[in-house]
Amino acid sequence: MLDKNGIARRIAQEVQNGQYVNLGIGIPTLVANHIPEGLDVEFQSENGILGMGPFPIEGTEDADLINAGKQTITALPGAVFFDSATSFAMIRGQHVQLTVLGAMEVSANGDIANWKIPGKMVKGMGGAMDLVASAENIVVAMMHTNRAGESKLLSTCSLPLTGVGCVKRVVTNLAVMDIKDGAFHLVERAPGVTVEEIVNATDGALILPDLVPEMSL
Amino acid sequence: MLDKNGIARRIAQEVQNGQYVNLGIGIPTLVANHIPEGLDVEFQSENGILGMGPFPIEGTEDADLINAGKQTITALPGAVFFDSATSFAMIRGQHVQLTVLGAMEVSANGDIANWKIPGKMVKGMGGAMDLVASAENIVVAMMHTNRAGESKLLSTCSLPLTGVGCVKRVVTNLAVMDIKDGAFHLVERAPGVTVEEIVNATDGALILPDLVPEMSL
Amino acid sequence: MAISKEINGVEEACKDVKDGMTFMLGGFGLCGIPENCIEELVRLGVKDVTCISNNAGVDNFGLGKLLKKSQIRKMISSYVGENEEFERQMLSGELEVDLIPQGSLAERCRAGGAGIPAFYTPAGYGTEVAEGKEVREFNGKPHVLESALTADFAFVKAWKGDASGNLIYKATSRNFNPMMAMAGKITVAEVEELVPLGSLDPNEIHTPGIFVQRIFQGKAYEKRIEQRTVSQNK
Amino acid sequence: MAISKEINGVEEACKDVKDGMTFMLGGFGLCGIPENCIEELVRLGVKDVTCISNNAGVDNFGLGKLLKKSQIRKMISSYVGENEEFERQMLSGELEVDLIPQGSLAERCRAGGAGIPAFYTPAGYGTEVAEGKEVREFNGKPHVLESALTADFAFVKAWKGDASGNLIYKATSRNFNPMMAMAGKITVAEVEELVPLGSLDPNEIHTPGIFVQRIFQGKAYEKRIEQRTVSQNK
Repeated sequence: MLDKNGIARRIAQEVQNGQYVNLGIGIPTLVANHIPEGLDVEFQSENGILGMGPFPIEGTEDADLINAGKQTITALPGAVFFDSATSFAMIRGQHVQLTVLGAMEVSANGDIANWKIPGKMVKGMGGAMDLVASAENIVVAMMHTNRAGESKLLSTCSLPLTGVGCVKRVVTNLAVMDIKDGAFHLVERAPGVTVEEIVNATDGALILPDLVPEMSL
Repeated sequence: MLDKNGIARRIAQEVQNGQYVNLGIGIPTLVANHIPEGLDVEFQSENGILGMGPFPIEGTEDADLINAGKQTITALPGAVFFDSATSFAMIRGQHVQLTVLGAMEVSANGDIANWKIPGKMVKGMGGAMDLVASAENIVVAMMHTNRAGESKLLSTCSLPLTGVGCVKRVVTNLAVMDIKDGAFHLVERAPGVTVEEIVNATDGALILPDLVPEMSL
Repeated sequence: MAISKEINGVEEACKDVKDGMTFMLGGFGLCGIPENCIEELVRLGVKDVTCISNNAGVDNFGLGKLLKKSQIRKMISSYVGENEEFERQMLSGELEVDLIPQGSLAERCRAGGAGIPAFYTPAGYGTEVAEGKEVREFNGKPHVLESALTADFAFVKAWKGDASGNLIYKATSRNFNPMMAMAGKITVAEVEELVPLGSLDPNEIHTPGIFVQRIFQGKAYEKRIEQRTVSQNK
Repeated sequence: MAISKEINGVEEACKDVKDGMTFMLGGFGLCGIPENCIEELVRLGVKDVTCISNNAGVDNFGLGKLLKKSQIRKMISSYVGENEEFERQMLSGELEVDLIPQGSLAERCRAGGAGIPAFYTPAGYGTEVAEGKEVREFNGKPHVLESALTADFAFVKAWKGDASGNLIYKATSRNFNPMMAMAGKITVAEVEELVPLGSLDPNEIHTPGIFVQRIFQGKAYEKRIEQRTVSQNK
């Protein structure tokens, strides 16, 4: 079973040379720490930076330089700042090639819910609705089940949607799943996790291949 | 009767303190030469400058610094350069308060034609269609009649339109006319020009006031 | 020759704000917010206002201050997750809230400033955000019709500015400020540094002065950091 | 870490252009046009192309060179008044021409790059430009629905650029270049000066490198002036 950093490490394998990548808040942010040396990748943060670098050395934080999670960051050589309209022009115009974001629920037809629990919690969608409606390549990073132990991979989302039919791949603490033809397709299992555990933790339709390789991390 | 510079001088009286002004090619360009000292006015050129100054001193021309008429220009202190989308955001968003442009025909209901003579001449509309569709305050600068001696102030335009019902005021070599309620309203006559001459040179419905003052230039 | 927008300070900048008006406020989180203008709006006690702002500040800073004094009737935002008082007012029904996708918010402000009354975007299709809105397919993909936003006042914060209202923002404090500057009937710019006319390079200006009606040099910027994150010194 | 777009030169930049493609070309008149790329398109003899460009060059320079060799099947422009060969080809029917308002052209390119399939504008309402297009009233004023433009290749010209594809334009040579850079499936940027990565101030960049796929330092810029106008030395 993977921890959050493990999920991030597995997702880092999805990143290809030459890609512009948008990482959401939470587990997705950790993906940046696991990009292999020598891979040319630039991180976009939708509040207005391309070429985002690591957190600043203590004492050099700049209140004017943050990411979409409101964390202080740095800018790498070749970085560029821009306004929010230009930022979403990049996203909506599909210039950002890979989007990684968290979710509360994902359905077997690729719907995603991650912004609202009616009557309980409403933080807002931020840029997530633009990201999922636009990106060609969306990877969801999340735990396979919620705190109550219920599956977050469902046949239909119960929470208000963020986007419809958009998620292509889900990486959880238990498995890598592809979504196509209205079903989850098990691709890999996390180290030490059995297919049975994954089946038990998945509510939506699940297609099992003959052989399910363990992730190599 | 006014010459082109006279028309420009009269139009300069329309310009108010604190206005952003777009001047078209031809007579309108000359208006800049007649703005009274002490009036704070900035000229916008739709190819991407605000704060346009006079032509450069010989030897200092810069091929990268032109106006919409492709003439070499200068930039005044406080000037700013921008792209064409931003330029037309200023125009379409009604941030430019006064537009002066030339015309081949103007009708008594405020239609204007200035971009095409079917089968004979097609230069294109450039920014004129955006300007006339957007500006609150449009002044047309033109000769009262064409080279064949025919009136350019008509009941209906015969040429393809640039915009409908948009022209508020016309300044010609003979007169200042306002357009409202489907008619030209004579406001002033050019020095030495009689009301009869203006009536004879105007094809569209023309309303005459009891007294027609001569322009003071 | 240049048109001057320079005024004496924040009191003159906000002198004619009125109850019930719609305001736009630049900033992302607490980054790039018009601190001086917000303080003045709190001091003036203007109420029943609609605020268009990506976020709603935190409990004791930024728009949170207006919220605490119940001056805001309606918020139009994309993300409000940092503010408990906000959540309380919203869930209790005291505060009307319109949550819209961040990219649509940015583009709707730009559209308002650019004279584009409406445009189509894929964002929000199939979600409650699209309810009651026209949906049309382009290139085989459904899109939602979104309308322009404008405001009685837009309050923006820049790094440098001149008397003409030309503005330059620093780093990611730019965010929503340029589009909101375009969309205000009256746009008030507060800047950290008001520089002499002609000292800004005309190639480097982010907001052309034509979009700004009032400008002044702000005071005592706190520039609070919401998530101070650091790397270990190597 | 930064993604490099640097290539060897104009030949590599244009190596995969094909007959029948759609090109966008930046520039206003002869100001800010991609001179090197135009020369290469002439040399390659690519034909039946559609060119989206505000103007069509002059008889012996800029796009006029492609026109003269009859390489262009269709022009999408706003103003073509400086070119006799253009007028001849258009009136004889050899050249298909789509003239559209300059602001709509700029916004349609931006929309193409920004994933906005269509938007409403007042420009052209009641004229032949609006024929066959949807008209809708907003705020009591009729608007025309205009669609996004994209291109197989966008050729843009900047003043300075870096290997990441970040671009800075000089003065009014910016014009259509930034929007076309956004709207090209492959965007080729030729620059007067290719500077080392990290030497451009990230606050001052006009076109973020994400919009650019290929960049090279151009050669032998003529930068012709169409209307050399001067003031008398005082």
